[in-house]
Amino acid sequence: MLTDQTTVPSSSRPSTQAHANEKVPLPGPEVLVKWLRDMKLIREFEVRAMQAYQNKLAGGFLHVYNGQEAVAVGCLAALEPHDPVITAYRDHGHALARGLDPKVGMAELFGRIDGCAKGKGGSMHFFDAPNHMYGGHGIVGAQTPVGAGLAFATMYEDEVINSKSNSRVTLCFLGDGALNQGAFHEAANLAQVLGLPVIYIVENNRYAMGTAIERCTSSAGSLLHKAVAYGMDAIEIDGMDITKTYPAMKALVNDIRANPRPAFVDIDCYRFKGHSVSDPRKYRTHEEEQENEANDPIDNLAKFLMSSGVMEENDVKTMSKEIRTEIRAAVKWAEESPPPDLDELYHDVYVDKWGPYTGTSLPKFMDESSGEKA
Amino acid sequence: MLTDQTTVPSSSRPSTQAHANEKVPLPGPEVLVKWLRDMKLIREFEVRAMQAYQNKLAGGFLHVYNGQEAVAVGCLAALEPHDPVITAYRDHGHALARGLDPKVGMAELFGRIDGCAKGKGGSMHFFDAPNHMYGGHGIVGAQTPVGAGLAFATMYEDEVINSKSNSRVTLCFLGDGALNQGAFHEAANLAQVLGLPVIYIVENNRYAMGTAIERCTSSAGSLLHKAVAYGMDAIEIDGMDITKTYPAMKALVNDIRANPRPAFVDIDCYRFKGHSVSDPRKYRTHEEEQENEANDPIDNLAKFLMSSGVMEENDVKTMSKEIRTEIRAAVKWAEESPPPDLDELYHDVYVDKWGPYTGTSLPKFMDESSGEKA
Amino acid sequence: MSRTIEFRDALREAMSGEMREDPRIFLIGEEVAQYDGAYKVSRGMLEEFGPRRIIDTPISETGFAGLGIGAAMMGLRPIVEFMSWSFSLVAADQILNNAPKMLYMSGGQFRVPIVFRGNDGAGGQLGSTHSWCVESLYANVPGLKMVIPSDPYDAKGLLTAAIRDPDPVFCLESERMLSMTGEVPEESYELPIGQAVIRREGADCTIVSFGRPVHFCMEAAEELAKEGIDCEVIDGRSIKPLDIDTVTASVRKTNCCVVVDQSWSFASVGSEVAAEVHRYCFDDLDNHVHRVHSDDVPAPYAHNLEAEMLPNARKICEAVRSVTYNA
Amino acid sequence: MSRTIEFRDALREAMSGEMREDPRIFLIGEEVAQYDGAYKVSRGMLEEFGPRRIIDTPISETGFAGLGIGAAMMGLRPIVEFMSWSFSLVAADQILNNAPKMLYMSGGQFRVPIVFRGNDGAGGQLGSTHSWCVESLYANVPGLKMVIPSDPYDAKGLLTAAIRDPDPVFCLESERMLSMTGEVPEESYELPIGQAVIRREGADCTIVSFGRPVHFCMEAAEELAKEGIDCEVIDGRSIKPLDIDTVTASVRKTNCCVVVDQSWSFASVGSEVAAEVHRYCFDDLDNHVHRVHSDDVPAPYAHNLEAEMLPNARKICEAVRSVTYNA
Ligand SMILES: Cc1ncc(C[n+]2csc(CCOP(=O)(O)OP(=O)(O)O)c2C)c(N)n1
Ligand SMILES: Cc1ncc(C[n+]2csc(CCOP(=O)(O)OP(=O)(O)O)c2C)c(N)n1
Ligand SMILES: [Mg+2]
Ligand SMILES: [Mg+2]
Repeated sequence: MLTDQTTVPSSSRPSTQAHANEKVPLPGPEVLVKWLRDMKLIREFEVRAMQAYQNKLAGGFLHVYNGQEAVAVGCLAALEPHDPVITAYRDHGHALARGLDPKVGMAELFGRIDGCAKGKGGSMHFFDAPNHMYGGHGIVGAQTPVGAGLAFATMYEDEVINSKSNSRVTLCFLGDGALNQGAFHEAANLAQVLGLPVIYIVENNRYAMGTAIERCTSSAGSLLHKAVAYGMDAIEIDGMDITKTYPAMKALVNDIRANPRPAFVDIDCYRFKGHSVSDPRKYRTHEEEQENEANDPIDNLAKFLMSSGVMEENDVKTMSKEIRTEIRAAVKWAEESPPPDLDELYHDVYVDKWGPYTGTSLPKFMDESSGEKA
Repeated sequence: MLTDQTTVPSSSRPSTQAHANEKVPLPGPEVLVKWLRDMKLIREFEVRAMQAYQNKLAGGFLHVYNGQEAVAVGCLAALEPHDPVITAYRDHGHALARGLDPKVGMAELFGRIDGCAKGKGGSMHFFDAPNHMYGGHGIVGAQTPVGAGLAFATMYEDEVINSKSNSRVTLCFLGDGALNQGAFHEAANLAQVLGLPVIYIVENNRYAMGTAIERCTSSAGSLLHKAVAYGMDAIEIDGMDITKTYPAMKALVNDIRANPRPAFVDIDCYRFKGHSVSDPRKYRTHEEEQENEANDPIDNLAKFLMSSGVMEENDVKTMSKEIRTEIRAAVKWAEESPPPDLDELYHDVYVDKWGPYTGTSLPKFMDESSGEKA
Repeated sequence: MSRTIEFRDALREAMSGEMREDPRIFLIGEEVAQYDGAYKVSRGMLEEFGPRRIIDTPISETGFAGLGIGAAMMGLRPIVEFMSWSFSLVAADQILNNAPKMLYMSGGQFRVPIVFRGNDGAGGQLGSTHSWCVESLYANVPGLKMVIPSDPYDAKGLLTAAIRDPDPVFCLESERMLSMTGEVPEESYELPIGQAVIRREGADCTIVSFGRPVHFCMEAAEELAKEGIDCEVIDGRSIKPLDIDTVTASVRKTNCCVVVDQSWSFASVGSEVAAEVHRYCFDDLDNHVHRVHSDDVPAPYAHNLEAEMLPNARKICEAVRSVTYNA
Repeated sequence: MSRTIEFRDALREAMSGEMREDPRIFLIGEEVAQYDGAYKVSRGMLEEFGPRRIIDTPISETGFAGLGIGAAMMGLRPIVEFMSWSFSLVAADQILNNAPKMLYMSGGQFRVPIVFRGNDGAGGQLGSTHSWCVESLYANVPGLKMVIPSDPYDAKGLLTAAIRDPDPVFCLESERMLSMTGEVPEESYELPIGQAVIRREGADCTIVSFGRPVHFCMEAAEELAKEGIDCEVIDGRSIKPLDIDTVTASVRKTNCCVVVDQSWSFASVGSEVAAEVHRYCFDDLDNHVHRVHSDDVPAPYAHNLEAEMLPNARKICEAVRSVTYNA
């Protein structure tokens, strides 16, 4: 008769693992130092963002990235500047790692006109076209088909329009909880059927809001089976030690760029803070949190750099100071940025100005020259 | 570096197979003869339905089951009468095998008041409460979460309300194309997380409309990986030879009844006719069709019964004649059944009568005693 | 005996009260059990009813909405919580195609006595994906009923009625009102689905609204009273069926009507009310029905833009002044 | 040079014509390539444009609608075919949350120039799951545009405009009209989105409709002419933006208005038109605007029930007689 054990050994892991890595060396010291700086900057940005949130400078939901910084920094370091990136609502880290100016991000959190989305998007919806950052998406899983579309477009532009060979790789980040949205499965199958160069990176921080992954995501021991279901290449990566994250991601990105097809990454990490600022975290023990906080990706890299003599303790302190100053300046700059003009309500609904809806007449398209459209 | 081969050998099949069967014997000759009768009845029902459709007696879409009869008859033979069954729009075979009176089914196709849904459902929406047949669903994949709900209810009634142990197993049929709807994946994960006694039976007839399975459904060699992704037990079953279909299904149903949990079946079959009556079938060769028609599940069982001396060629002929007479009578009966009274429009919208919408007043709830509701 | 409790507690009392009486009722949704509900609506229910009846789910709205529908077809009485109605769009096919049509498609064989409930409307700078008012989107569909309580008393009474109803009922709550307090009887009671209530009597202008904006209408009415405009404020309580009779009776008295609907204007509950009031009261009206809606734009994040987009007392006052101008 | 072709051919000419001019345009959907389209709308396009631009998909509406949106954000111009709009409900989040709001949420950074198209409305005894009129459901949402051609000429002109438009456009076609023939110019042309057309001039009553029911209105107008009632028939062509000005100008002349909308009545395009006509023409109207809709029930399968449920010339005549009765 059938039994779970005989069928799917709960320890089983598809044979994917072994072949994962072309050995990619770590980059030179200056790059490693920049990574440390990038991670510290994300951390500091969000610490200040949480303060601002408490002080009602920012509103809505605030989901911070503390503990997962090595994922965004390590993965995006494996990209070329023109590679598209898309993620969910826990997006500050990705946007900053991708090159968003912290003060512009802070202004977005404050709902100011100088924000990366003119204050219209907010924390969950960071968009940054110049850095090929395609959001910032609030609906769980909804970015995964869109991510397939970004990859489709890179391939289509290169191969169909410019008839050269594919040059870009798309990274689509999602949470472990998003694996339970149908959208992801439709996207994964489509990506495989169409052979799209998109890497689905599951930031497996072990919780979907208050629900531990074991309680909501069934799988035969390994999440990699979710990809094997589509015949998709899949690997596991350590997301808490960027010296492991980067080489594995870089090898994968190189491979996908050379042989366009989708891939799946189960990247192990931990969310230090609550799901959002309002989360009391009753669903996990203090011990568990301390244990994981002891494995802070920022400290890990700092220790590595000091032990390998690249930095002195003092250099790290100085770096922290500089960053604190930079972010404090960003907060000040954001506070001084004005809120959007009320007229902004009616811009960007459509490419042409729309509205306003006055309650006594339907909205209409308006000329930018303020008169109604001919 | 990663390559498809190294990662997921295209021939790979999860270790599920081996352990599939408690050896279930075939039932006695009278049951086998009944199976033959049931399959022939389904075939004859649909042959006449197609004629009626050409003669405009039936409308809408007509999806026939020719070639897949052993699946419905073989799988449902493994059930107890009170086990719930649900399927997609290619549903005549399931409904009839479950016990629906052919003349009532025919009346539904003709849109008559004596139909199993009062003529309101049509071919795609066969419902039959007395036989625990929960439809007949037109939206691809949409029945799969509902199927999980049926299993949830059986378990909840038995265990929570009546505090006895679970007694029922739910069968939820779907097409191979439905594997690409997110709904199925959400349902599968939920069923596994909640341990629901539902068996998802993929009627793998190798085509979704005009699209061959290789063109639209990616998987690492075997569809069973779709289930392994959820740690779900999964087996492959031959759906063209009922003497193989039944024992395998019966063993699985027994196991699931004893140890409530979901399971997945990839059942191999072939759709002899087009997707619907209007399909020219340009997407496959005549040779392919002939080859498969040579493996007709009805002939297979007839041959088996004759070779094993249970039936003579003449018995089979007689049976066919009887069935032809029965179905001809069903057509006549259905033709004589009146179309629904126009007042039926406003029944079953809500439990209380609703409407009519007269264009000069909003619909309202009405008393069955025809006046408006107090 | 009644006492003052929060809106969220009133919702819980409705669910817990009915669950004690009827073992067929269960609650399913994201974070409803161990987390006590993302907004603490189900606080304590896991302890009382246990994990078989208070069920946490994966983030699979299509999955658990459909599961609820199947369970309801078998005679159970599921309460399905959407953390927000904004997340119900991924389950649109199940809630709009299956739940409200199963009875009809099956020729009356399978009832779907299910409640879908959760937060509807702007929650406060949640941005465009998280601020849906689904009433105008979903109320178009026959086979479903829709209630939208505006205070704790109605929350308990309407949700109780929804749970006891044999048809699918959508219950639209508001994150912004969950902490609002009010007098609520301890014992259970039902408010009939499809019946509006007059919140304030008045002679000069009828203001019709649903859910949270009812409070803006009351504010506006106070303001306008000072100007000598005496408003009658009607809380629809239900959107489908719509109690048009209570509205038209009032309009025949006041000869003026303003409808306040927090959803977008186009093909909305507000346009329905306006169209129907004109139909029934064409000869009674001194002026066309005026409408107040959210601006016809996606919900912005910025505090000032969101505030400007939503209906408020100021906009309602302007509409009432305008509709009563030459009355 | 224009000649007589079918509605489906007109749709294909719009797509093929634009695809020849603009390599960024591609067509994606179920059975659009090798099968020539479930309804043969894309017949021959695979041969002309090849499998990189005419793309068959799995049955994954959320997947390929979302894929189209991502591609559009990168500057491509996808045409996404839904075999039927009835199957778009499973993709509701992508088409209502992502496509129409991306430009706004990104503060103007990412345009989504995409066309979603497919069959809308009753196809003929397809039953409740397959007979959706989505116009009233979806038109509520800002950020999208919606066109609904009623003949081959409009089909080519409106779809061409939709493909060239920088915003998301929903194009609602009708299976029942695909074989309808009409005069269509060979060269490509655009019909402006948001502009209605007067199909028949008349002095006594304005009839406004959209899509297939426009033909029932014309029938009714002929019938009514015999009775001496001279109807002006307006084909909206677009639902969003709605060309209310053409309608109100006509009503100021006729002083009577009937709106014919094939979708359900509640919170519908019909209620929007009625509400707006009352707003702008309150003093011109001799009677309240009458509405003709599908009955407020799920679409039944039985031939006689479906025929009774849908709008038709008989119902339109009754409405016009009633609205003009004491005019
Ligand atoms: C469709 C949908 N359902 C529910 C939510 C509410 N919600 C927001 S985040 C979240 C948990 C997501 O967990 P995970 O995917 O693991 O991402 P993480 O928060 O851990 O980064 C939920 C349930 C939503 N935004 N969208
Ligand atoms: C969501 C949705 N998309 C598309 C359709 C149209 N459609 C009906 S059946 C079908 C093919 C289904 O193939 P499969 O699941 O293999 O079932 P089979 O027809 O082979 O029994 C399609 C695309 C639909 N009914 N629902
Ligand atoms: Mg997580
Ligand atoms: Mg198939």
